Amino acid sequence: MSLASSFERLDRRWIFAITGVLVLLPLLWPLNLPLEPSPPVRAYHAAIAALPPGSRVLVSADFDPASRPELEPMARTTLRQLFEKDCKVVVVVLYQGGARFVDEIVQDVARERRRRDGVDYVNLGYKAGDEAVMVLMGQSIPNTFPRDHRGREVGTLPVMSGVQNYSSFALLVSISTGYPGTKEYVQQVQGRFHIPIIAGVTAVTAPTLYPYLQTGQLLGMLGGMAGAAEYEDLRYERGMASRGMDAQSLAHLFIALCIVLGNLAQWERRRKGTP
Amino acid sequence: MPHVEHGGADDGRDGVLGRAGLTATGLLVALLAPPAHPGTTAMAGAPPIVIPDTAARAAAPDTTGAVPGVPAPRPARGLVWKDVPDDAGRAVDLAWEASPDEGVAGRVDGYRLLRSESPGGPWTVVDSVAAGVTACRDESGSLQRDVAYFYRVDTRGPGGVTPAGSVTGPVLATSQWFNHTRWSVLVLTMLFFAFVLFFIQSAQGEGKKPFVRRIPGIDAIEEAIGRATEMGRPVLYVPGVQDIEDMQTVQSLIILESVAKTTARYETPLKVPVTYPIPFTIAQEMVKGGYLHAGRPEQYDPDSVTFVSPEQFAYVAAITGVMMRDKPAAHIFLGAFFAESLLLAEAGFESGAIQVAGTANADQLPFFVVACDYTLIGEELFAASAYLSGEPKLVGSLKGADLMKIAIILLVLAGCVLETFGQHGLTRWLATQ
Amino acid sequence: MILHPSHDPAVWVAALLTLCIFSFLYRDNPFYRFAEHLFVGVSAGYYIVLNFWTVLVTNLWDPLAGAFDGRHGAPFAARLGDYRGFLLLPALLGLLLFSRFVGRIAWLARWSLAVIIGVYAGLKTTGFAQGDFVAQVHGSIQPLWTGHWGTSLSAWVFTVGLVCSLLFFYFSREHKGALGAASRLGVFFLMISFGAGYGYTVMSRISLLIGRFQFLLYDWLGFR
Amino acid sequence: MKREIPLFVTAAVGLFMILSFFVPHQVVSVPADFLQQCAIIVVAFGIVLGGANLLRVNLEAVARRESGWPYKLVLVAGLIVTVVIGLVEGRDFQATGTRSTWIYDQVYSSMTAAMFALLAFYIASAAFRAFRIRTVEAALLAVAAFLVMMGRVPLGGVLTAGLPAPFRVESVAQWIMDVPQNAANRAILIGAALGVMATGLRVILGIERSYLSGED
Repeated sequence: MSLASSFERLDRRWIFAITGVLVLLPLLWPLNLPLEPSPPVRAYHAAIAALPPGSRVLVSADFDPASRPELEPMARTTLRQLFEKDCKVVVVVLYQGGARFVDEIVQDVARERRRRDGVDYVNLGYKAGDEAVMVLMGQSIPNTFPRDHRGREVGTLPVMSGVQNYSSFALLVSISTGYPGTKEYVQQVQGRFHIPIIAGVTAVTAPTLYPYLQTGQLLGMLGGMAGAAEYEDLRYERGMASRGMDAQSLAHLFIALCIVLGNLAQWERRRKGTP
Repeated sequence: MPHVEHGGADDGRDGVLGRAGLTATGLLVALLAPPAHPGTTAMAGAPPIVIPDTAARAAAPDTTGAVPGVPAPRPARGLVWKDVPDDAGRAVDLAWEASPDEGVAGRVDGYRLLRSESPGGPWTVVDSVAAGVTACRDESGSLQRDVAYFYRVDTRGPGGVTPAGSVTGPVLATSQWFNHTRWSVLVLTMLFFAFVLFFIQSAQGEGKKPFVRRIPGIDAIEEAIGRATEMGRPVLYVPGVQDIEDMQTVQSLIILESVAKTTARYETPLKVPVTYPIPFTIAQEMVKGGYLHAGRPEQYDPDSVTFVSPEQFAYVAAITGVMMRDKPAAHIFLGAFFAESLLLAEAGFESGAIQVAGTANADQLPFFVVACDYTLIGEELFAASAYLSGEPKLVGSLKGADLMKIAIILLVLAGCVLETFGQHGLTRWLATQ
Repeated sequence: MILHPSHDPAVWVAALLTLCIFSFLYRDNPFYRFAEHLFVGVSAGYYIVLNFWTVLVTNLWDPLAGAFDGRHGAPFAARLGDYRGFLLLPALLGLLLFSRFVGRIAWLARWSLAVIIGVYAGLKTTGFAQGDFVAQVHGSIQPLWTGHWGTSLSAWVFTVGLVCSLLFFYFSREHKGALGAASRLGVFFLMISFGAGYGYTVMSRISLLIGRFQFLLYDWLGFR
Repeated sequence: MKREIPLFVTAAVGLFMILSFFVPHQVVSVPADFLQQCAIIVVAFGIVLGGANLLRVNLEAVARRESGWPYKLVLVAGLIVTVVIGLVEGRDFQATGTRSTWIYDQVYSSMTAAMFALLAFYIASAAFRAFRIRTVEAALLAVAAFLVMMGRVPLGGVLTAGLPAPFRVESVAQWIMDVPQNAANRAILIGAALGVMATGLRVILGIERSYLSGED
């Protein structure tokens, strides 16, 4: 039996095992490969950097723990950059199952940057209804979210004073994993209320958002863990995303190898005339 | 239960129906009555009527709390207003000329915009902006439609606050009946709808099945059911992971009826696990209907459609369970899919079944394409029901979409040529807000 | 390598449940099935609680209670965003959904269904019309000569790719002759796009695994 | 009656929502806003209905001692415990330190993340098997996947660092994403949008009424 045909018959659990090991090892012993921020990432960073200090920013964090490794570093770095610019940050969550998790991230970064809940930032929490909520926020955010994540009336919070709808904000940051997410914000909000939007998304959704990036419907975008790592690099941080990128490199190399080996196996079989 | 002040019901904010409120009769009146001030829209762009401020106190700078020794800034001038177009009368745009002191460092901090219902006050601050900004939009919740307001801009600085020498008004925020930035959407949508309705009408008139090109993925569905029959194993049909509000789910449930008809004809068992309660009940009806149309109502098994869970991965786990225990010979995945697409397709591949998938979620198509035997790409999913049933209403809308695609291609090509020669009219018309 | 396993029982629960799920990679087994069923139950329960407190109480019960307590104006004096007594309508529609459980009046649920479907069909139709249809057509219009060879070539490739891929979705004629050639070229573009999509997604998927491993290594085993 | 009224309601509501996209006037925008508020609330009721349905199906299975019923008991217990704790803990059930938070963090999040992580293994095994170059189409699929995958990680950049900038793998990957990928994706988007709009129109006009099927 040749090498190639033994590949052909390979139990796929071997592939599972190799994948696991290749991801595990660089987490234990990092390689520190260099990063080069791509234009959409630079545009994302620049969109926040260009805000006048003290601007109000709406962050829609629409993800749950399932997309944590990609989106949590983005959310953290974004909040850090916003807080650094003294922005007033209002966070909303439209993705089921994300409210509690997002709150943890927001509180953690706020504590680290010494920002006061209700004064410098607020998490309005989760609201079901997808696009309908997005459009409702265009009428009135206090009416859509009468209370924040902790159950406080939003009218009593200093950070919410003067907040009406999207036009109260200088920028919308949509960090999303799927539906509802960035795509829906572009469809329902960017068009109707013309607020500039930047997005941090998983690597899966990123390709479908490229058209919006090209048309300017999105000003900047972080795609997947690489986007998050490049963003961290621009901010001179070395967070979870940067640390994960070595494992990414090896796993990518292995999967690319899988494509090549799979084809080798096939060619050999064909050469021998077996179908 | 503590009482909740829902959105400031008592703080004097006014809703969009004006002061009438939305009582049951009020709603009726508001719906039927003409706008309170017909024709005021025309005033929106008119030159501002500037009324000299009669209140003497407004003319002198207020130096309370000012830094001693720093003179109060000179006032801003020339405040003009414009009703914000394409809205429900909830906003006004204002612009003014900067204070001549802006050039002097440390003299001007910013501006404060005040509003009143009469030229003499009392004034309420509606917004404040930093120095350098000379325009703002008042869309505070207290702004009421079709009420005459007066605006004043104050210049703030370390030396005190200087009101403008005059006030601007009356200012009216009016609502409009059409959003002019959406002409292109209206025209193209109506054109498309007209195509669809026309073809539905004419397809129903002809009485014969109009031509639809062969779609290999759909032919494969019947082939797969046939193979399952030969092997004496069931067929698994997965209608996606979204609720009924997603049009792909609607589409998938329509296709399910045709699939059920075929399995009934072949006398092959069908398994349909469903995520949400509403599609679950509809799926039951569709399968029952399919068996009825095939003339085999007695074969319908009420347990063939099962409700699983709205949690996407819990749903996948249940389906992989069906794949392992019942070993269906054909897997049909049609509808809206997300990350679970690869789990389904790979687990399904391992079981050796023929797999046919289809979704309009472009980001999941790659996984179906590599792991399934046939994949319906995007619009093919919507074409499937027309292709399978040949019903005039479905084929009609397919033909309408086809004509629209030709129109789109011509539009894009024409647009590209115009852009190449520096003509931007079409592009501008297509831009929407 | 120094390990400091966590002393927090909560971390242990999370880690063991993670391993139960991973055991599926070997094959289906009782640990996996236990975790899977627990997961279905807990997630359904969590969604119910979440929707109860954040929507049914906050957006329905609170405003209704405020409307009828007699202290804050007439029950039906609604305004934009604050519909007071009118919220009885969605409450009724919501309750009608449960008529599904009572065979004889199950058809009442259709009324609620009719409202949901109407709202979402309307929103989706205009949302897609603007965002995916007009805006995409608008975005596809670009000058075919930019004064620079590289970008002009890209513009041509893009336009040809778009037109041919659209022709692939043309169903009214058999794909033969010129249409056949164009739609085959369209298929090539679609295949490149799927390949690219797959390659791009690998990162997402690996990221998820990295995240879990980071949890197991750093949080559970305390690897430093 | 049982079918006509819902059909009329769908048509009226659907057309009204379409109208509200074009008409900003309060006569349209306020009722449209109210309808969306209604949809949000009814959808929330639907989620509760789904939970009730799940409970019923599984309790029946336990009662009938169907195969695997002990697992279904785990499901039922998980559901009931989560709901009861969440309701007892009240509005602040998501505050730090509550039992609901514990369940969410340790049970729900860890299992969602683990389920999702299974995909990393599957994407490798699918790549090994699926990218067999048999036709031109398959070749394009495999090559595009290969290039984009390598272009997305620092390692790819390191391996092609010697080439001129436009030919480095990250530039090529970006070009694939921006041009051919974008073109085909846009065609899919436009086609699917037409499909959604046509289905929406048929639903609103009552030409498509399958969602109302069922006994009367």
